[in-house]
Amino acid sequence: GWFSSLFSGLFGTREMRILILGLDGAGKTTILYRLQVGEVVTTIPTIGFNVETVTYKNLKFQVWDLGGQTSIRPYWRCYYSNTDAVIYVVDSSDRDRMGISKSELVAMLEEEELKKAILVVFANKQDMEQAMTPAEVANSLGLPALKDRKWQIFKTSATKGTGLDEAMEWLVEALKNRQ
Amino acid sequence: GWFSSLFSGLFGTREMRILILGLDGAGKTTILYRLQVGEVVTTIPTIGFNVETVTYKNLKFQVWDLGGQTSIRPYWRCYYSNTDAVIYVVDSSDRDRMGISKSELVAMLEEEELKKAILVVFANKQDMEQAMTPAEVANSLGLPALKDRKWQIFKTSATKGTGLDEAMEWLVEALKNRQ
Amino acid sequence: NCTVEAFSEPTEFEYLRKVLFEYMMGRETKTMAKVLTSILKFPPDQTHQVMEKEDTKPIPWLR
Amino acid sequence: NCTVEAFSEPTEFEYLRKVLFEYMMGRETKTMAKVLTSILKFPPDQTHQVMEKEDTKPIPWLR
Ligand SMILES: Nc1nc2c(ncn2[C@@H]2O[C@H](COP(=O)(O)OP(=O)(O)OP(=O)(O)O)[C@@H](O)[C@H]2O)c(=O)[nH]1
Ligand SMILES: Nc1nc2c(ncn2[C@@H]2O[C@H](COP(=O)(O)OP(=O)(O)OP(=O)(O)O)[C@@H](O)[C@H]2O)c(=O)[nH]1
Ligand SMILES: [Mg+2]
Ligand SMILES: [Mg+2]
Repeated sequence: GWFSSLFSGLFGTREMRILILGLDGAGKTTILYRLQVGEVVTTIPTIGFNVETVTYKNLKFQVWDLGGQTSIRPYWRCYYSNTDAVIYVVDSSDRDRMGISKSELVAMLEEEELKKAILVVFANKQDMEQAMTPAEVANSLGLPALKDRKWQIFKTSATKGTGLDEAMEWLVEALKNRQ
Repeated sequence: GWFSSLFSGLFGTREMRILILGLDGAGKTTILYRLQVGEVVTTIPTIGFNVETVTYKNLKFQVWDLGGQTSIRPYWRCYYSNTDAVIYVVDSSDRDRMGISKSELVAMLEEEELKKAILVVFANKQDMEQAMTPAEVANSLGLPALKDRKWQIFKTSATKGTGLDEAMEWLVEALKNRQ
Repeated sequence: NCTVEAFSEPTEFEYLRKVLFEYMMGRETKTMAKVLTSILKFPPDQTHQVMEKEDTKPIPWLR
Repeated sequence: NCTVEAFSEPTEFEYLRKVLFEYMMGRETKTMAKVLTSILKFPPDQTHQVMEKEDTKPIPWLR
């Protein structure tokens, strides 16, 4: 809103809006609190959302983690407006639902309100044996075919805490270099 | 609220709050608009409420007509606070549901928030052949047994427009003479 | 396949919609808040918080 | 006897409750308003009125 713009104008910081999306159980809430407090928290399925302020490299983010269950996924779109970036989380070991994950991603990227949003895909749960590689995940999601979209994929393990820093660093740079 | 009190203090009028209650189809909405615009309007079952300002004998009433269907009757109680009077409407020809009408009335009168509310019962639909007399209705509803309650019953026909004036005149006097 | 009886009938759903609309338009919000928290069976502490919040709202004419 | 499928599952009901609570507490009301009007399938004109109303709301810090 104009208030956060005013705020940024006055104080030199700009609060960016980031959405964490992905199917239920992908690890979104785990990631949110990893980013915010640096710890693994015990999660329950998110029926609704969590929203937290995360500070990273002097940038302030308002990070929304939306519940991913089938019946509430249709409401993701209500949150799209003014979004700077989407963190799309995939359970890399959940081969069966990679197709569903792709359709949700595709539908999301078609939305006008997200036209300028940067996309970071977290190929999460890399600690699991049957995990697909980031390249496999990227292909399954059809990322290479994306047009007019700044995107990148990272392998992460939210529980082990690996890969998140690299991903966030890329995102911060991408946000800084926008326009 | 305190604002209407302030208003009344400043301008010498006091807006009274009246609820019109009763089973579905009793004629509540018909009565509300009879009182407000003096005409019979075509009604549909009220899913929700109608609220109108009615002026009568220089008194201003905020009149709430609440839907009476079974599934939404439990929410009547959410509207009780600060109520000066209840107009309880009965379809006098609906002998089968007189018992249900009584239980709803009894439950309502037990509520603390309505302790001081004046009760006017409209034995409505008197134009119908099979209509019970006001005395019969009063007995069916158990009115004679009421304790600590200012009440009166009137025979009305909302569609013909009979009886409403007498009832409202009594109510206005009762409200004036309170305390 | 009907798996929930959140509302016993369509009437209740329509009622909810009507009351929420009035609430969102800022009309009689305190009364509407009571109805909404009842229909949706808010737990007591949340109902309490909501009603407290209603009491701190500025009066309609000055809003 | 289940006569309506207003919500396809309990999750949706709980979701509604959560979002309405946030709305009533005055948090992120514009986003919450979008969700509420979607879940309850408000007709377009009512949705429009609600969103217009949101735009005229004073900003949170001055409320
Ligand atoms: N092995 C492993 N488990 C993880 C990882 N990230 C999350 N989990 C676990 O996956 C389960 C689901 O995680 P959540 O963060 O609740 O999933 P979510 O995406 O928020 O799910 P919804 O809220 O239902 O949309 C939890 O048991 C997490 O501990 C990971 O990197 N590796
Ligand atoms: N014959 C006759 N019909 C009446 C009278 N009053 C109302 N009706 C009719 O009864 C029907 C129901 O009237 P409403 O005013 O809609 O009833 P209500 O009490 O508001 O019902 P809900 O909104 O469902 O709670 C309508 O067809 C009215 O025209 C009356 O005095 N005599
Ligand atoms: Mg979650
Ligand atoms: Mg009616």
